[in-house]
Amino acid sequence: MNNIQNKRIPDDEFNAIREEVLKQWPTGADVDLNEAIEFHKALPEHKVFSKKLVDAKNKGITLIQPRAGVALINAHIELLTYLQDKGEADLLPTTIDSYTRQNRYQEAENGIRESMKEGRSMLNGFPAVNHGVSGCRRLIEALNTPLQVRHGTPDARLLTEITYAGGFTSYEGGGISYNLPYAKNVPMEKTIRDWQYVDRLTGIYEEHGVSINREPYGPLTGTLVPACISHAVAIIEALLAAEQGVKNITVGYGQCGNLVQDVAAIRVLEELTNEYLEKNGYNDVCVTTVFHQWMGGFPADEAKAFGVISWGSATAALSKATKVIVKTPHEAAGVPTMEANAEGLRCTKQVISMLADQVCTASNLEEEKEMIRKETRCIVDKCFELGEGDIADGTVKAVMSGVLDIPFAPSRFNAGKMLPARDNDGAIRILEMGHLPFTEEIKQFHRAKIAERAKAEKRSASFQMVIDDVYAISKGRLVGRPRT
Amino acid sequence: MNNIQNKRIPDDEFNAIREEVLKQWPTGADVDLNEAIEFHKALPEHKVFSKKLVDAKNKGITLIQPRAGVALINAHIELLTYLQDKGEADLLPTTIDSYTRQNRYQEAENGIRESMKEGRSMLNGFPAVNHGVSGCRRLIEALNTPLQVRHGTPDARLLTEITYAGGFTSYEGGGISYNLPYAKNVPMEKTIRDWQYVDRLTGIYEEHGVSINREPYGPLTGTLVPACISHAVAIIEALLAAEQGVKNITVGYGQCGNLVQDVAAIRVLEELTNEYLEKNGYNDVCVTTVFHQWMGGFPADEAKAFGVISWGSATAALSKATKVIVKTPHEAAGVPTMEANAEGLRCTKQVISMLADQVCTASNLEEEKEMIRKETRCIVDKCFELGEGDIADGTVKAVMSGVLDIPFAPSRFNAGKMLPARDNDGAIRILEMGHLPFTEEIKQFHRAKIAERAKAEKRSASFQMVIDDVYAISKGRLVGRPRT
Amino acid sequence: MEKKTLVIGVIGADVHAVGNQILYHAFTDAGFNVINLGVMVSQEEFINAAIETNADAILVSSLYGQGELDCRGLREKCDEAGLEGILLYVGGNIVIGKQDFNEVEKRFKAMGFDRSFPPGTPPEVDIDCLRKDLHIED
Amino acid sequence: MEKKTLVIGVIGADVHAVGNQILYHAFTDAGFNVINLGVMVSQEEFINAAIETNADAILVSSLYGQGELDCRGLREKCDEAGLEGILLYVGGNIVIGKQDFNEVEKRFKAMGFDRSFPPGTPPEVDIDCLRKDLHIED
Ligand code: B12
Ligand code: B12
Repeated sequence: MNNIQNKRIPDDEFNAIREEVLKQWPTGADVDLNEAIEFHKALPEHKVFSKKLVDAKNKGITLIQPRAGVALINAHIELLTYLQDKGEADLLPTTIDSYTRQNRYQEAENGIRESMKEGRSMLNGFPAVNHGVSGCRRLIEALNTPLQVRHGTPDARLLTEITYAGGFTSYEGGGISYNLPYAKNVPMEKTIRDWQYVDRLTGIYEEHGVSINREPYGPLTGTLVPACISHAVAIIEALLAAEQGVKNITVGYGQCGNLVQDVAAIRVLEELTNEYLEKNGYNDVCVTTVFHQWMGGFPADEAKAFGVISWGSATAALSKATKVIVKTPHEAAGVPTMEANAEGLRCTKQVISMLADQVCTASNLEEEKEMIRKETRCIVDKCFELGEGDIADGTVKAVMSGVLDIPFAPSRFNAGKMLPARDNDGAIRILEMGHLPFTEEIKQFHRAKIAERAKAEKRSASFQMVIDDVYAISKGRLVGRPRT
Repeated sequence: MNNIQNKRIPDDEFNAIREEVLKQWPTGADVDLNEAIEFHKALPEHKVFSKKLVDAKNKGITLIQPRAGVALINAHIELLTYLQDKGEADLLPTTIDSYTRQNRYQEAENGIRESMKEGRSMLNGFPAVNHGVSGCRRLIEALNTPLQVRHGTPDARLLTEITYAGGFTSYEGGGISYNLPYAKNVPMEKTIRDWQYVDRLTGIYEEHGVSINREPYGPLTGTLVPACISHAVAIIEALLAAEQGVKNITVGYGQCGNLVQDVAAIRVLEELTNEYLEKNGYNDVCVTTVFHQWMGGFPADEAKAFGVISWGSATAALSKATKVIVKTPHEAAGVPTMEANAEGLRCTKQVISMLADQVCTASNLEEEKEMIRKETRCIVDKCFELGEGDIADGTVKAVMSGVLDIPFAPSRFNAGKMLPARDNDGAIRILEMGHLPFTEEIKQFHRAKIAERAKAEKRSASFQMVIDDVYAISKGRLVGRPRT
Repeated sequence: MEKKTLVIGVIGADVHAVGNQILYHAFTDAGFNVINLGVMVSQEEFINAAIETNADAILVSSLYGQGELDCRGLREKCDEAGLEGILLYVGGNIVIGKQDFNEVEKRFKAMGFDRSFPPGTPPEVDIDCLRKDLHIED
Repeated sequence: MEKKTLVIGVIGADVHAVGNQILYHAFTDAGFNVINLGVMVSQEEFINAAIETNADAILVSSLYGQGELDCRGLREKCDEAGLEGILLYVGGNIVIGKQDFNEVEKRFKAMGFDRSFPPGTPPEVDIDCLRKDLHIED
């Protein structure tokens, strides 16, 4: 059975599902759509994510945003206030805990209780469903900065209902990006359908004059993901969202570390997303970009971590991304203290501001852009082809056949046949093509790049190269050279 | 009287001065040139600065070096050992205290005594003259990394004698760069002559098979110094050194903050230094480069300081400088603890290594290089002209007439007529030409660049712009935009 | 000599797959027989796999911070299932935030783990400990 | 109202000229009569200039870390020279290293400085204090 389609969910169908969704946990009963829309309309402009993004896009500046979430409401408010005031954050998150992400609300409840008992957060995020609409509103009221929900939830329908009604004005995730990197056993049809619900709900708010920002999750597994893969996912999720009526979309990409490749990636990401949206008849979507500082393993040393954070900031500024998601000097160790989190932000702010007036124009930039364009088009067009014109259906088939293949993804539905590795300049290339639908020209390009590195390192290309690259940044390098 | 010439000091004249110099402080009596040469020859390769630099140059890598110095020998050894082992420093310094720099050895002695009494360093550096040859040797013996003397001393003759005999293998400074930014009342003839002595002594070691590295001090006042000014100084000091027999020279430049300008500057610096050396018949000098992380005012916040440090590291790596001098997160506050110093180093190491395999090829790089070439040639050639072919004599006249003019220099011999300011992309340009011997074309270029910024900021170009630029980085920006 | 059998996996609702895949590779290379349960593994799955394969050790990974909740009771359940004394390791980022690891180690020791490993421990270290605890000669 | 006169300069063997030039500019702009002695100023030079110009305050800068040694005895010398009670400020990076500024302030208070200013104090703050201490109305 594979009867999924990229079609707007009809109202009656949506309402029927909605009734079930709101019953998944008692707090669902408090969601009142009309009242929520009024609440959003009454929000001052500086608390609205989409407005701040559009403004930044127009001014050509890069906003900064942390990740953060703890179990209890007061502690979470304290944390976010600190990041806003002492971290100079332009945008705020609310990271959701891992039980909520798996819809294990009972365990989340348990975590809340344990956290109260132990006097420290025993959850790795904010259990928004358990805290309910009124809990969320307390956050919105306490802060002077727009808030976004950041998570990793395959079935996020109830979470969306509650956080939207709670006043959040931006929402991360998507049917591919919050499945393959974040789940093990969830079929693609299911997450695409559940995320169509999220997008449709966003569309309903939009139709009532409340523009909530939606952000497909760019970095996927954060581990050596080639731009063409995450770009394909971002574009597809943008198309799926637009079909449900979403009008404000931020597409994302996780830093690879090679400056030219990263700048090329962000520029092409915005360009191609617009191109595919328009080609498919979605002409009134505002597209912005988000650059994620290095998402793979970090060095344990904090001074070195600052180096990694800064290089991500520099690249974000030079790529002119609309916003950058910031790491902290505690990254390798664990969830950061609020002080460490604010340090990552301030370090980022300094670099971003120093580079605000500079542009990157490398001689091979156009070449790199063209390569990412071609690769991404190969994948997205193949997805359309597999779905006989329907991108939802095509995506399910593409994942199944390894046309869309995410390195190191935990999902058993992911092919895992493609293997990435860095080339001799540190750009991420593809060592093992798997079933990527590339032209012979593209394949040759990748093989040549990897061969060049293998030659320089006097070894043959193998999985050992991939392992060395996985560890490299945490050990202080970009390219995982053979140990000597 | 202006009878200085760029001519090798004759042996008898040198020896006569030498006798006087060694009498300036009792520790001078312990200097024995022949014994010192034997000591140097017995040093293992990994303790020799010039060898490590040549090796790095051949490999195309960038070495990292801190600044550090405290009053007492044991504490200084502890400090340097920490920077070597925990800071991963490739090269080590010994920063000399400010009394010694002014030849006030009695006050330095006093500072040593006070430091012992208070149990903390009351001097801002290591008083090498007072500690004498044996004190220096204790450092060389204790460490496994080459050591350099870093200071800011107009008359450094005794300091050189003692530290060379003490086993130091590299020496910073020069007759212009250690006068104008570091003194108030010392005539240029005097420092050029005193530094000819230093260079001649270096030449004598060289003739005996001991190659000591000499490094003209690149950043000058560290405050908005245009590349053409510091390049002219570096080239002239390289020529003066080469005439006295120096064969291993590192020319330096302080980061301005605009990536393209900084990369252009380092590349042109090496190229032009070689060009002028060869044109003047010095064909066997090995030239390497040093990039100084931002030398002006730093942000007080440590996280922001890490951002500034990292951006300097990134630029150093992309410019392929042979070494980079590292700042610390304590920069704005005071002399760093050894921990903070090591943090700056590790942060730098991470960024340098991540970028080791990348190159910068901006579209306007060649343009920027050509501009720096032209400007620098205007100045250096004018110096030759003023000296009727003699660069020593010409330099004295050039300073007097404002042809060589260093912004914010404390010396009363410095013209101080030239005013630098940033353009709209953050590159350092010239707002007030003073008596710089530029062609009309170059002047036009600068005026246009400044006018572009003035227009963008809706204000006219004035000293206020310079002040805003002086503060900018410490306040989290590169360009000092008008406060709003 | 006979190969020793290890059961490895990432406990709870944790999906961090990279370290797990690399550990599988490293332990296999080092000559162990490795049963890899992947991510999102429950205590029951660990125990059943260990019984079925007659394993010598269970190596629990937890990266996402909620490991302290997820690991409670595992030793007791092992005992109940007849796996008395089986070697139990835990590693990764096993608690939330940057905590003093001596303290953390004590808490996990009290929960019955023979050894716990701080963030970023390289596979060589794990393998050395396994060799020692399982009395494997070189 | 008559302009108040300030003597400013950088004490000791210190050559940090940038802040000094900017302070000169800022104090002049703010309506003071400023005698700028530049860098490398001895205690005697400060005192002589203050006597000659009948100054209302001496503002000592020290950036290079050795200020604590350089400033010792300045108040006493002022008293001896007949400048009893003259307003004495010190600012910049007046000690070596990052130290608790409350402690530092106490040490300089004990040395007779009316106020001391931590690293990076903006001129606006200095000017406010001067206005207050010299009883200047807006
Ligand atoms: C990549 C990454 C992700 C990817 C994972 C992709 C995937 N599916 O695999 C994505 C982006 C999806 C992700 C998601 C999340 N992550 Co994450 N993630 C990381 C990151 C950056 C690197 C992990 C990694 O791959 N390292 C490389 C591998 C090779 O090393 P390793 O995993 O540490 O494993 C090695 C050793 O630890 C050891 N080891 C591991 N297990 C065991 C067991 C034994 C017995 C032994 C002996 C040794 C051992 O050997 C391994 C091989 O060398 C880390 C931080 C870091 N380390 O820099 C954070 C980190 C683990 N993540 C964290 C968190 C909180 C999350 C999220 C909850 C929040 C979020 N950001 O969305 C979700 C969790 C989702 C879920 N339900 O699990 C936290 C955990 C916090 C804590 N413990 O206090 C970390 C530490 C980041 C942080 N500082 O906040 N993450
Ligand atoms: C530029 C600079 C230099 C330049 C100076 C060029 C020149 N001739 O002017 C160079 C490179 C030559 C240099 C040399 C040295 N420097 Co220096 N330098 C700096 C740096 C980076 C910036 C200083 C600056 O210009 N700031 C901008 C101006 C506008 O601000 P400011 O000077 O702080 O002044 C403002 C305020 O402090 C205040 N203020 C100042 N004085 C007073 C007085 C009163 C009464 C009041 C109310 C206010 C006030 O108002 C000013 C205007 O806003 C600082 C560190 C930093 N701040 O980031 C180190 C720093 C001052 N230098 C330092 C040192 C040690 C040295 C050297 C000894 C060592 C070396 N590196 O070679 C030599 C000293 C030589 C000597 N004999 O003096 C240390 C001092 C350490 C300490 N106190 O513990 C610092 C703090 C760096 C560090 N962390 O190690 N330096």
